[in-house]
Amino acid sequence: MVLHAPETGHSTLLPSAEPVQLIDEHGAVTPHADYDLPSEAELLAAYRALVLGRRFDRQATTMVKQGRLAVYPSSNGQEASQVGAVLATRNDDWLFPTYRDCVALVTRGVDPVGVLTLLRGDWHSGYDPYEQHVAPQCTPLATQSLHGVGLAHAARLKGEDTVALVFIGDGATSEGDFHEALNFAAVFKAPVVFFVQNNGFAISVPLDKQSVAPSLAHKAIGYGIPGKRVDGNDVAAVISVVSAAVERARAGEGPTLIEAHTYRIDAHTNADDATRYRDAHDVEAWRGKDPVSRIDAYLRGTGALTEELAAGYAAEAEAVAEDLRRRLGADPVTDPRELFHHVYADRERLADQARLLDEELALEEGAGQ
Amino acid sequence: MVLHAPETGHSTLLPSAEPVQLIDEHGAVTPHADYDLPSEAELLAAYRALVLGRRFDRQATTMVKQGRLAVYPSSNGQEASQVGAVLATRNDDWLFPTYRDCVALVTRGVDPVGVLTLLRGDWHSGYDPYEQHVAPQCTPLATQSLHGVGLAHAARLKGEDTVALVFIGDGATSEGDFHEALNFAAVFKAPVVFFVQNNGFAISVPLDKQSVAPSLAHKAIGYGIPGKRVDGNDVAAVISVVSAAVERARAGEGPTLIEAHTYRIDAHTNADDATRYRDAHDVEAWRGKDPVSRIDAYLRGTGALTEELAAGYAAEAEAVAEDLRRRLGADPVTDPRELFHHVYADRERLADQARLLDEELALEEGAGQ
Amino acid sequence: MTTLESRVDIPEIPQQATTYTMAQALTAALRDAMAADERVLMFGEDVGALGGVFRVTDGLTRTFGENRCFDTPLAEAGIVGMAVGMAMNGFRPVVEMQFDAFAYPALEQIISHVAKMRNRTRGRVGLPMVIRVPYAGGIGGVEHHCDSSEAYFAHTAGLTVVSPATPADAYSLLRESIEYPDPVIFLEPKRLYWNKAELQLPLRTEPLGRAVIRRPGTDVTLIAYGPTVPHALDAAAAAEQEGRSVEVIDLRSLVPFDDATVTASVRRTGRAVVVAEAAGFASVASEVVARVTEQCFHSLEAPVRRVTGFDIPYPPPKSEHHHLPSVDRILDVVEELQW
Amino acid sequence: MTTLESRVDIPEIPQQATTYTMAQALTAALRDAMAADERVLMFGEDVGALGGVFRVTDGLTRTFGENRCFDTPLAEAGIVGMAVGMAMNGFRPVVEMQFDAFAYPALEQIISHVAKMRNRTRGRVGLPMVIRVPYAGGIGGVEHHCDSSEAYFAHTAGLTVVSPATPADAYSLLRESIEYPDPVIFLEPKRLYWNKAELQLPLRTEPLGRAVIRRPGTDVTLIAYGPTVPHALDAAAAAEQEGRSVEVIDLRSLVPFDDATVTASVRRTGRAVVVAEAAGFASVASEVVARVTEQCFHSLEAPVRRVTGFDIPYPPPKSEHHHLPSVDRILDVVEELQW
Ligand SMILES: Cc1ncc(C[n+]2csc(CCOP(=O)(O)OP(=O)(O)O)c2C)c(N)n1
Ligand SMILES: Cc1ncc(C[n+]2csc(CCOP(=O)(O)OP(=O)(O)O)c2C)c(N)n1
Ligand SMILES: [Mg+2]
Ligand SMILES: [Mg+2]
Repeated sequence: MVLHAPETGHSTLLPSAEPVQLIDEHGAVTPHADYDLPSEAELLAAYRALVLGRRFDRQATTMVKQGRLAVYPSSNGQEASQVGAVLATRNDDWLFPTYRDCVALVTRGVDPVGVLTLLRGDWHSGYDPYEQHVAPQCTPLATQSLHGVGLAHAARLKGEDTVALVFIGDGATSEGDFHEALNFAAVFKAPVVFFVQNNGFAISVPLDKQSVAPSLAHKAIGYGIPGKRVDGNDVAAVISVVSAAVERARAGEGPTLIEAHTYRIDAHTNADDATRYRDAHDVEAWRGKDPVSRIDAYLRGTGALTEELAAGYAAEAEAVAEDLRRRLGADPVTDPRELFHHVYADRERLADQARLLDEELALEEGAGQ
Repeated sequence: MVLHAPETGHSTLLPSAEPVQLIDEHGAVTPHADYDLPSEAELLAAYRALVLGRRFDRQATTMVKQGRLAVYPSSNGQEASQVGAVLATRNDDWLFPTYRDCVALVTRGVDPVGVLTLLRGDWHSGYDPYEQHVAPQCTPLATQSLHGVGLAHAARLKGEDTVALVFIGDGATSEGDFHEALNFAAVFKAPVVFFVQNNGFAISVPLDKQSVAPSLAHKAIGYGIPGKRVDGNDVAAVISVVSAAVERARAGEGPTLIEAHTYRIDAHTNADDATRYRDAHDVEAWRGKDPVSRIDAYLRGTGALTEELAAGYAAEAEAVAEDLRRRLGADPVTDPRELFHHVYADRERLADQARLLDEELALEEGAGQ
Repeated sequence: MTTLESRVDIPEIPQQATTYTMAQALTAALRDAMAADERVLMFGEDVGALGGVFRVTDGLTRTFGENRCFDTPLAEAGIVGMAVGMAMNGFRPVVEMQFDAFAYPALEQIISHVAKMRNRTRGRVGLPMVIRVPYAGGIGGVEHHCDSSEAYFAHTAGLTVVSPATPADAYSLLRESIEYPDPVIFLEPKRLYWNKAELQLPLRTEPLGRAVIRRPGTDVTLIAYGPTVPHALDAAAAAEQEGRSVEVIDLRSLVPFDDATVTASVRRTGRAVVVAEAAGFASVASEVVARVTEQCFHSLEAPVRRVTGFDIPYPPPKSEHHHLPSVDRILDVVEELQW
Repeated sequence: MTTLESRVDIPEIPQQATTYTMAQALTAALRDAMAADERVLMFGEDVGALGGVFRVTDGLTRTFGENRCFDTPLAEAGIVGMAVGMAMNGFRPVVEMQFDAFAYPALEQIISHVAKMRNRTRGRVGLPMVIRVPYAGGIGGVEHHCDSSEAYFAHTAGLTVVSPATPADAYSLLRESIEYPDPVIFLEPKRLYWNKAELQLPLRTEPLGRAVIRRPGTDVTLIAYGPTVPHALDAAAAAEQEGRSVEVIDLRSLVPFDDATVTASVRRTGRAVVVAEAAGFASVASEVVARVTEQCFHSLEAPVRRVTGFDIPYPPPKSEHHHLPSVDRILDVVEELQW
């Protein structure tokens, strides 16, 4: 029987039975055969990013309650996944985030107000994707995973060693586009890392109604690529596992699928009522696995995190929050004429319709004077 | 780490390293630990269906050359897959075929002219799906797999033990709908068997440009369902492997993904030029694995297939061909007014437009007299 | 246990008139339809425990069980494709697409199968199913949550496309859509979900396929549907102040299109303006202009005009009011009708 | 090896006039575009070794290598989504959807991303890409191979939609589409693939966005595009026999729409008929009727009429001629224009 697909070495494509963990929920090191603990400097940087990310997230949550944002999907509980994954990339690697990944973007260095522009509602995206190499946050689920594949394959054709890091949720793995993206990436050996934040829910739908696979990472072998599982609340493990996948991609060895096991502590968004579909006990259990406190405990234990350093990070975080309050608190200045500016490169194409709005605005302004 | 998906027993979801084979290309039995050889009666029935199916396929191929069909996608080389899969089902199990599966339909007992109506071009489908429990042959790739899941889940809700057998090609496994169908079937534990005829090509695209997975059956574990591989040119193995999956589904244990390794001997359709993308040598190699000759050899070896029986089947096959020549050779009678009859249950809805055509036809008929 | 036997007996007795929002009227319609016919099922994303992001399916799983109202994995083609198979096998599925733009992954299933199954099978397989789509804007939603997608469906032969503008019609049209022998795209104007009316349920309004004159008038006909009906009515009221008698038609059903009602009105008034929220190009509004003009040409005092969304992607929340047809914009166009 | 450096030097020198079918003209356009700009890539199903089921990509892989013209796995959303990412990263991808109906799996990517990327990103990310779609019928194709899908695209703000009717336009419009800064849906009328013309390549015809008068006339304007242009011309020739002077406009570009050319013509002739193969309801033809009427109302002697496909799924091969706009049907409608 002649087969068309390679037959060998595929047992290495299956994920481990347990997610990789390097630091447990109490801050103790849990050594792993395949993955080293990141350096102290890396972990300190991760700690700082977690503190900043969490403060950012809390501030955004406050501001959506104040009506300053149209909607906010919180990252609370998922900060280690987002921070760890971003810190595993180079700044010229591309991120393909969803609406949920605001902390990832802040970690990459996108201006927090730019990150929240979509959710404030003055424009669909608030930053230049080429500046920090971050695609616009994506709402239609799983669609961005294909863009990541295309961008990564393009980089390879250009001889660049850029990697694309695709963020996606557990629910979105059910969409057809996710399947097509994994397969295209595998066939083209595109330098992509698919990073699934399995936070247990797609809005109200729990994972066991989404998939009955042994794990989401088990999907990888169906595309001939490695699947990995990581404790998504352990920033050290996330950095290590994602770094290995990114370097593998960079070296031309193709894509990896990573499932980060984490939990969304808040409701889906401020508009959601999570009590309808989940138990307060579950949330409490996950609070015990908090992604910030364990690395805090670990770094204080090694002595790397001094009171002084911690205070410095806290102050930085307060500054981020303060800046958000100020800049996001101000009403955005929008120009309705801009509605016609970016539909086509050639603005003349909508000139007639733009004129109608112009006339109305002129009348209004006239009336206002 | 609390996980949401079941953790146990998933190694049984992976397919075997080699496709299941029960009779080799020379007609010798190759015993298998997990699968028994079907009974002699079953194998004789399979042999008969293969002979009929092949004759049907050859006749259709002739008739497309004569311009009696608009197009014909041949099953030549894949008869054992189609015949074996159908014979593994009960007559009230539903088939969800593609354009390629004409031999499967003939085996189920659909009138051969009904099977070819789509390809002759007098209507989109030529048989009543409810009569033989066969969905209309499907052209948009992979879409029918979801219909199979829905029908099967519906049967289960009604308390019926019907199973849906979804036919699909290797190429079509790349479509998003295939992924969604596998996942829905798995989550709902729907009684579906997904039967992939991996014939090595999607038109001109070889499998290694379609997937780099160890095998297509390896996709199953990503949905938490068993994946199986079978020698698709060995009708005995196909019957055994599909039967086991059908019975598993019937017993309420959920779906199975089966990959049948086979080969399309003819071009994609009569309109295709296969010399552009594959080697004559490869075709020759596969001719050596012919699905009919091996079971012929085996049954003659056991003495079950006598000259007399063989002659009887051959005569039956000639009768099928003769009937096709006669009925398909006649020009179909079509009524253009029918274009408006089935768009909606309420024919009044298109009455105005139908009237326009009526008037034209009346004029033509008037002119014709 | 089989669903088809587990009929839940919720008697359909007329109740006291009660205040219903449009969303609640839809819930009531689903509940009554499921009680009346055990073949009716409801499924989609978050329609079970959560009751839908707009709470339209609230309580259905509790009342009818997990087999009759259930959550699916997150995949719209999957939801619609599964509904096709269930409809083939005797059920009458109602599925929810969570928001307008999230029905797009299902477009292949809708265009190539839902719309065509009866025709492909020469009348042998009908698909009684309803695809509910909360659509259009005006609620401050971010991108992909406010699309007016009706043109894609209305252009596709084989589909029936309706959109209620009142709680009563929401109830009645949904009941009728569920009973309809062919697939119905049921477009729910999100913005009107919280509009209220006193209803005595069950009720039936005019049949599917019929347009309704919501306000009679003699000078000009405003033709609206779904989210723009209230605007048209407001514009008519404002115009009255200025001495214009404006007739307002609520189409209710885009496909089939009620030519008789629309044409009779425009022949009487001699002027017409179509008001729709979708981008105007190659839209349902274009169709209305085209067919009204074809049929009423010699009665027209002025060209039939359109007030629609601009030909741009739906704007961000802070700017949507500049895009949406407003009362002023309608009045301006009415004034331009060469009086 | 990097693609962007591996520029293939095929000089673009004017050649002797040669006979080209439309399909060959498209191949030449792709070849010349790939030679001229190393950022141009071609990919899709069967476009490599096979050269496409219509042979439009014949020889491209041979000439430019596997990195510049390649087969993908069989998934249309995948193809289009991948093209989005490649366009974001400096390439100018051209992708082929094998047949009209097989672009439907990509509709979500097209509507939610391809059409909107520039706008979503406030002008920062443009997507110079072309989606080639062989479309429409008349070739005896079975179901799903003959759809006229232009309305779905034309209604979607952010897309540019063109369709050539001659080999020269096929070449020129495709070159221009590839050079265009925004995504273009390039609709190729399958039926005209084998139509021939003498061409001296490279050539450029009228710019994208411009409609062209293919035959001047004074009594009535026929407005057609893509597959119906030859019918309109045949009808015009036949009408001449009967003393009617018929002007024929080939739209070439559906979006943007060339109001100036169309309006000037209809103002002159006072009568117009739109001829299109797609189902008429909420179609591009509806739009043409609507805007011509809006803009030419007082010049019109009769309502603008449509000759389109019926509002039915595309018929089986043996019946398609009853569905397609025929010369007779066009002439009948012309006769009804209240002369
Ligand atoms: C194609 C599509 N369908 C539906 C939605 C509506 N929706 C937004 S978020 C969401 C749940 C996503 O769950 P998951 O992928 O697990 O991500 P999470 O929100 O948990 O981060 C849904 C259904 C959407 N955005 N896109
Ligand atoms: C959605 C869709 N895309 C493209 C096509 C065109 N097409 C028809 S058959 C085919 C190849 C299918 O290959 P495979 O699934 O392996 O089945 P096989 O023909 O080999 O039996 C293609 C691309 C289609 N029918 N549907
Ligand atoms: Mg989730
Ligand atoms: Mg194949």
